[in-house]
Amino acid sequence: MEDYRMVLLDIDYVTVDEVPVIRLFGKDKSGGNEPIIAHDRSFRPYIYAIPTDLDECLRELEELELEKLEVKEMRDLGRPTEVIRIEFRHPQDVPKIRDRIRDLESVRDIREHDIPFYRRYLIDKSIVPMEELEFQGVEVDSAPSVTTDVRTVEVTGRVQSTGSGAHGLDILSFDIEVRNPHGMPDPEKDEIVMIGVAGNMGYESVISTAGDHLDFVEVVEDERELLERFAEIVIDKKPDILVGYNSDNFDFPYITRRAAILGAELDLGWDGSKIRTMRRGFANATAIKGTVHVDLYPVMRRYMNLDRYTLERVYQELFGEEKIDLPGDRLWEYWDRDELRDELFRYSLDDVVATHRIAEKILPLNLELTRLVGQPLFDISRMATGQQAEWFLVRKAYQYGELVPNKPSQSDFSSRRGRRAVGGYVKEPEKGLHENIVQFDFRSLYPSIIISKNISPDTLTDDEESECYVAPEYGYRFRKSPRGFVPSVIGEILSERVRIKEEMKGSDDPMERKILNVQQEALKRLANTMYGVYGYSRFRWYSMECAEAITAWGRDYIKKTIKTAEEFGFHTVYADTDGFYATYRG
Amino acid sequence: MSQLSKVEDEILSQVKRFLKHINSNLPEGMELEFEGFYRRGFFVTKKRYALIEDDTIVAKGLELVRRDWAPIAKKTQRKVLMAILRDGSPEKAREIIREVVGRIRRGDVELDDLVIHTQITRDLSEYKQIGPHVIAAKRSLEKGRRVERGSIVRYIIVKGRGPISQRAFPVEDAEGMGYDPDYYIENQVMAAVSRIMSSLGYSTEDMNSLSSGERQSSLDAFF
Amino acid sequence: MFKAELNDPNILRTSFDAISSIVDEVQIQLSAEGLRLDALDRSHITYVHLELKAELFDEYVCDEPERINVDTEELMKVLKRAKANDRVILSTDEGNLIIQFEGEAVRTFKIRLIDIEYETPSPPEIEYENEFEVPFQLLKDSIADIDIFSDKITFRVDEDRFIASAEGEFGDAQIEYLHGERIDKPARSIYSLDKIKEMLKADKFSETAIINLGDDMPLKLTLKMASKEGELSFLLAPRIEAEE
Amino acid sequence: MFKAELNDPNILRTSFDAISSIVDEVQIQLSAEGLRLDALDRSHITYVHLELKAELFDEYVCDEPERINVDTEELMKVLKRAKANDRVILSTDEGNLIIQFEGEAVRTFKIRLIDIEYETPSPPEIEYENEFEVPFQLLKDSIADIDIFSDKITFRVDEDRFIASAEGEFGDAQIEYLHGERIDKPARSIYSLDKIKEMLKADKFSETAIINLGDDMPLKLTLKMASKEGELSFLLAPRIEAEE
Amino acid sequence: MFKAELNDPNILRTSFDAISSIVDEVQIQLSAEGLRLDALDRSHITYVHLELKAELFDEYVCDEPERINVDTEELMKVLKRAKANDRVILSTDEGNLIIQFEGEAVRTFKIRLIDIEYETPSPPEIEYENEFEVPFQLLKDSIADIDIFSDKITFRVDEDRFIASAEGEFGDAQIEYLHGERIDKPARSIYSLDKIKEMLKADKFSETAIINLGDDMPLKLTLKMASKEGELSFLLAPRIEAEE
Ligand SMILES: [Mg+2]
Ligand SMILES: [Mg+2]
Repeated sequence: MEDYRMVLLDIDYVTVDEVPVIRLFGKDKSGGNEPIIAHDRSFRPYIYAIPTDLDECLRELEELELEKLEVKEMRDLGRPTEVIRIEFRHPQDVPKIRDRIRDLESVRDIREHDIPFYRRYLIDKSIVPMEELEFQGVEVDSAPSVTTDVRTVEVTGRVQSTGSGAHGLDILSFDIEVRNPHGMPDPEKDEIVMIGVAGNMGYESVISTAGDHLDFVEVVEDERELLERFAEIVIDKKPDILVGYNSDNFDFPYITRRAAILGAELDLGWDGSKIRTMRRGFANATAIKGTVHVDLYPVMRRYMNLDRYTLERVYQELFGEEKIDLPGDRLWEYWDRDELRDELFRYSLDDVVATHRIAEKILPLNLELTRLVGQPLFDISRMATGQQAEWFLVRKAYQYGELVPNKPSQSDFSSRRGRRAVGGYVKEPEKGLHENIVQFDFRSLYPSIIISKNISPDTLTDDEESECYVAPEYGYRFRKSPRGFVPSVIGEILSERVRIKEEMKGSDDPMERKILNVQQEALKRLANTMYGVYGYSRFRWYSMECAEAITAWGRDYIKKTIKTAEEFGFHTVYADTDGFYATYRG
Repeated sequence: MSQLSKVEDEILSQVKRFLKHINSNLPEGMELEFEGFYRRGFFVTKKRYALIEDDTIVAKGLELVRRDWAPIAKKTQRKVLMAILRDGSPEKAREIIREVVGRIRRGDVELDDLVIHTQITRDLSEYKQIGPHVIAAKRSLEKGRRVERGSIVRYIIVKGRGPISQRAFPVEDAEGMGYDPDYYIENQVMAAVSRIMSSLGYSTEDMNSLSSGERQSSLDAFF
Repeated sequence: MFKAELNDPNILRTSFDAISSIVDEVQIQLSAEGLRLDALDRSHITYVHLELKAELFDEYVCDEPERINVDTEELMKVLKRAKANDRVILSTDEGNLIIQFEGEAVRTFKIRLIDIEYETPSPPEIEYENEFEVPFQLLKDSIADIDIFSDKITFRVDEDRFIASAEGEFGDAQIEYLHGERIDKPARSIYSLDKIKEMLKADKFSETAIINLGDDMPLKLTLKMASKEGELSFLLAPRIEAEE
Repeated sequence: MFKAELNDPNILRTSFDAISSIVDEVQIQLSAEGLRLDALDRSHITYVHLELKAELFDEYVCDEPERINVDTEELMKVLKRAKANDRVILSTDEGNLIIQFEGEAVRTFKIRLIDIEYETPSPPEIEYENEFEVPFQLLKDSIADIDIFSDKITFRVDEDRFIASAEGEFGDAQIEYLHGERIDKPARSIYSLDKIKEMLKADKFSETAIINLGDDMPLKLTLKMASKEGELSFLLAPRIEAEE
Repeated sequence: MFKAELNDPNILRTSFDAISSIVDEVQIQLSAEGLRLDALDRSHITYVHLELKAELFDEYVCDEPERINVDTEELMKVLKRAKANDRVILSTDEGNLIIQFEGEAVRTFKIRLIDIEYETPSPPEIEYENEFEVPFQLLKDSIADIDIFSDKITFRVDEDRFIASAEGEFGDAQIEYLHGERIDKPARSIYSLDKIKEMLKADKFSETAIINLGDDMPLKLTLKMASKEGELSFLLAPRIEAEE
């Protein structure tokens, strides 16, 4: 029995002897940066049933031979509710049995039945990826397929967070170049001629079958060896984060297919597993066990507002300089002509160096969101902001003892989509030249409306007797007390942000200030996302009434403020949602 | 200057009074903040405006900087904005435009003020869209100058018939060639200032008369 | 206290239709003698003067002079709501111009007055050597004729004829009218077509327009009510041709 | 088998002009008694009811009840093609509503019926304490008057007057009409101007509108044909003001 | 030297209204016999022929044949400026077509002639087996009827009836007219609705249209002046349905 510490990089589960085993992939950053896979066999999946008749429900559930039943007191949209916590033996049992449970006469509804097992673990244990964990465990022999430098530990005690965030993570970027003389690259016939790799681990190289006169080129015999050398580098370096640009939809699927054709082994996972590409909606997602693969392309689409998202365009926007560009449809000519090939090598290296620079700039915020939302970086980097906000609320609901609403049904989703809340107030600007202009802005208008008016689905009421805040224009009523779930959560976020900003002011350490600044930036993004979620059609806490009330109050506040400003001699010449410009007329 | 400060002080103290009043009535956590004081400004539409703070111009959505503008366009725009925002005189802005247009028409502008700079970011043979900078770069190559990816091409548009692209010449070769007044007036100077002027109530026709050299008089001369 | 009543709202409507396309805001001076307005457009190209005498109104009370600043666009929106047989009543209260139409129903509109510093322009002192009258409709037709080829119009007057003309890229247009008046000195000047269109919206004010013209001088257009109780006039700055 | 003939197509046109701006699709119930329609707009703000009795038609045959679902926009396109002297004949076949206009030529239009599940809304049960009549055109004029300043309208009725009013940023408008009816309890409510405009497209149905009004209650507007053979009515939900 | 005078400008206007929506530029042949024009639209779907005999004009002089090429859009702009009682005078000078309207004022317009190579199209030789007459207005109404459901129109003629019809996604339309003429061989063909709309702008030329129709053959539409002094005719290529 030993104490272990490691930064949690990734998480999944496997089945061993019919038992689900949570696997925690991490590195001992305090020690020698050793990779560790920790196994936790103590966790079981569960869902909640809301009974119409508690005793009858317990009786009916007994007959289903479930692992364990437990009556709990929870809240459903604020209302105290007795629920039955139903534990299963294995995560795969949940989808098989939940419909039978839902259909029982004595069951009104089931909840939290579609939360992936590994996410459930992170939520219930209150641990978050990219933070340091500590636990007691016993080191065991690794399975034969596990790479030799990885230690396997069986968790025996409680897994908890030390509260220390990870810094100085190892990042490696990669990019492939394909020789495709006939249109779009086709992995069935167009070979990969180069793979570039670069990172903050003192490594910048292009692996290829040619170019031995160039000092940054590592020459290999053929394409198969090229692929195996790339795999070797990843396994050997074991970066915490492997980044590509459009690598989910292009580089990794292409590599995988070429490797299959050539018979090359690409067992990049810590456990010896292969690269695995999954469908996620309309996109792909490529996972490597233990190494977090981040595709920067979707991250940049979310982060920036540009006309195009080519690597060149993004790089120019971030760093204000141009990088080397070659026409994609004619790269093969550069490869085929000796006098042009060196330029292709420089271009390939430039691609991975640029990708790495982008990663260094943009990943800190994503790491901070990872810690806040509490889901793996692999997932966070592929989530829309609304999804991030939703998983944040799921985590908070667990802490508050609040049942998580189900996702909308298909018909609910369809009917919701047609509706849109009216936006903020805009006063079209007065044309012409104005003198002595003052600019006023509300600080966090919408979040503070949610908090001060207690806008939440659980506080929304038809009860005329309750003491309520009543929304302008629509007349929706929100109980003044108790504090609603979402207002409470937003209040926490804003308070935490204020605390961090105070801490920044009091710190003399530039590195600490930088870290704190990223933290407050992440909180700001989360808070800004939070007020819009009521209007997202797929959102579990969707409420058109709440969304409409927020903007209605927003319009009301700014209009009243403009009117009051007139009394003080300020004439508004232009207003937009949460701010206005006014001239002083005495 | 002291008169200006006095006005500003009065306004800022009224701002303080107003904010104190309004914030005392807002819910906790909500706050109306003072974001800035500007001597002058104009708004075109939402998200499109220009303001001046001391001698610094704050502009949004007005396309104030485009990399393919010649110095004469940038300078004229800057002067126009200053006339409007610092001096408070749209009329002075019109005079600036009229004066610049007149100098361009008379051939009275130095070549340095007419040079357009553009960076070449790929092989010349790979450009699908053959813009003026590509034509000028090719002409430079033909003269034996080195032009490669990353090079800055400096060219002017000369007089003549045909598309603008075909009249792009490297500035090194343009000595003695006459520049095209219509191009520099319409595509450079007027393009740089017309949106600003229209936001102040000047119509397209007013701007056309400025660029044509024909002048719409005002009644001021008759008062 | 100000109150003015009128059986025919058209006079107000036709006047302000022209005025609102020239200026966004006007100051109207109310006095015992009547209602008066002088305004200069933003670019100082067009000047407009309106005078409606107290005698024009069926009932007129103005026991102390008053100046009100009105948004012309808002005013026009209200005046357009008048019906043919409505009686219109104008008055003011603290902060509003009140317009009431009495017909089948009583319809009351309040237009917010604008609180601005307003310096009333004085009309420029211009001596003209000639003056002639043309049918208003002929003037409107000439503008529409020239509009198909050009955005500027040349006005000429000689001893016999008033001529409006223009030359464009695709064609030319010319309108000749025998004015039958004494013209001592021929004159010629060029004007913006759009600016003249704005002035000519006042087509119910009078059936004829009095024109004063001089070489490269502002155009003066005057509309007088047959009853002499109202006058609407405009000055339009010329366009000066470039030196070649 | 269903067949209905009418000498005057205007009744159909004016009814469906209003209905089509409120709902995209309607179910029309055809029976021996006549033609009936109840519909609720998508946002559940406006309810519309139409009844055209068999007696209204010159010839009417409906030997078994039928429900047809029609796209109102397509129906309006056809009805707009009627000429003043056309005789209009309505019938159905498998999958179509057939409209025929007989005049100088015979013009036949077939509109595809819609195959949807349609739950006919029931009118809400509302008790009103007062009812009064106003000229339809006055109502239309009031809407246009208020439109220049506001997007909502306040209706009030007291023992003497019906008042429509609004206050906007740039001005106010108010229309007063002496209704000459007995009103037991004054009432006041606010409505969306756009929604009322939709209802008032039915201006050839009747020269007067019957209004039921209650404090913060839906507006009920009823148009009855002089012959009693048809009725078109609307319910419009009020806008609720926030407590200050 | 060419000069033509006409008391009624409407003939010119209605002719060129149709022509200008079909072709951008036309060549007009001026000769002692009169004015003639043949044009084929850019996509070679519609052919138009206009003939205005010298006798149509009150005064007509053309002492040597001349061909002028005119932009139809510019010509229409000028013709639209004619007033009901204007006398219109056409002439040419070096580079311009001159149109003068004499009324209360003399209004002179010069339209720049176009300097282009122009090959006058010859009308295709087509034999038709049948011919019938329909009121022009009925044709226009049919187009508007079919427009609500379709962008193509089927014309059929049999021994008794002329039928215009179309089937669309949302409905069908059919117009039947008893023509009362001898038809030897029934015919059917489909045409583009937009193209027919262009032709039917010439609605003041004649009250009736003569139609020649054949199976999948071009539609021939002829408008003859009652006085026989002018003729405007069109040929429209059919739409050929794909083999099923
Ligand atoms: Mg790539
Ligand atoms: Mg690349």
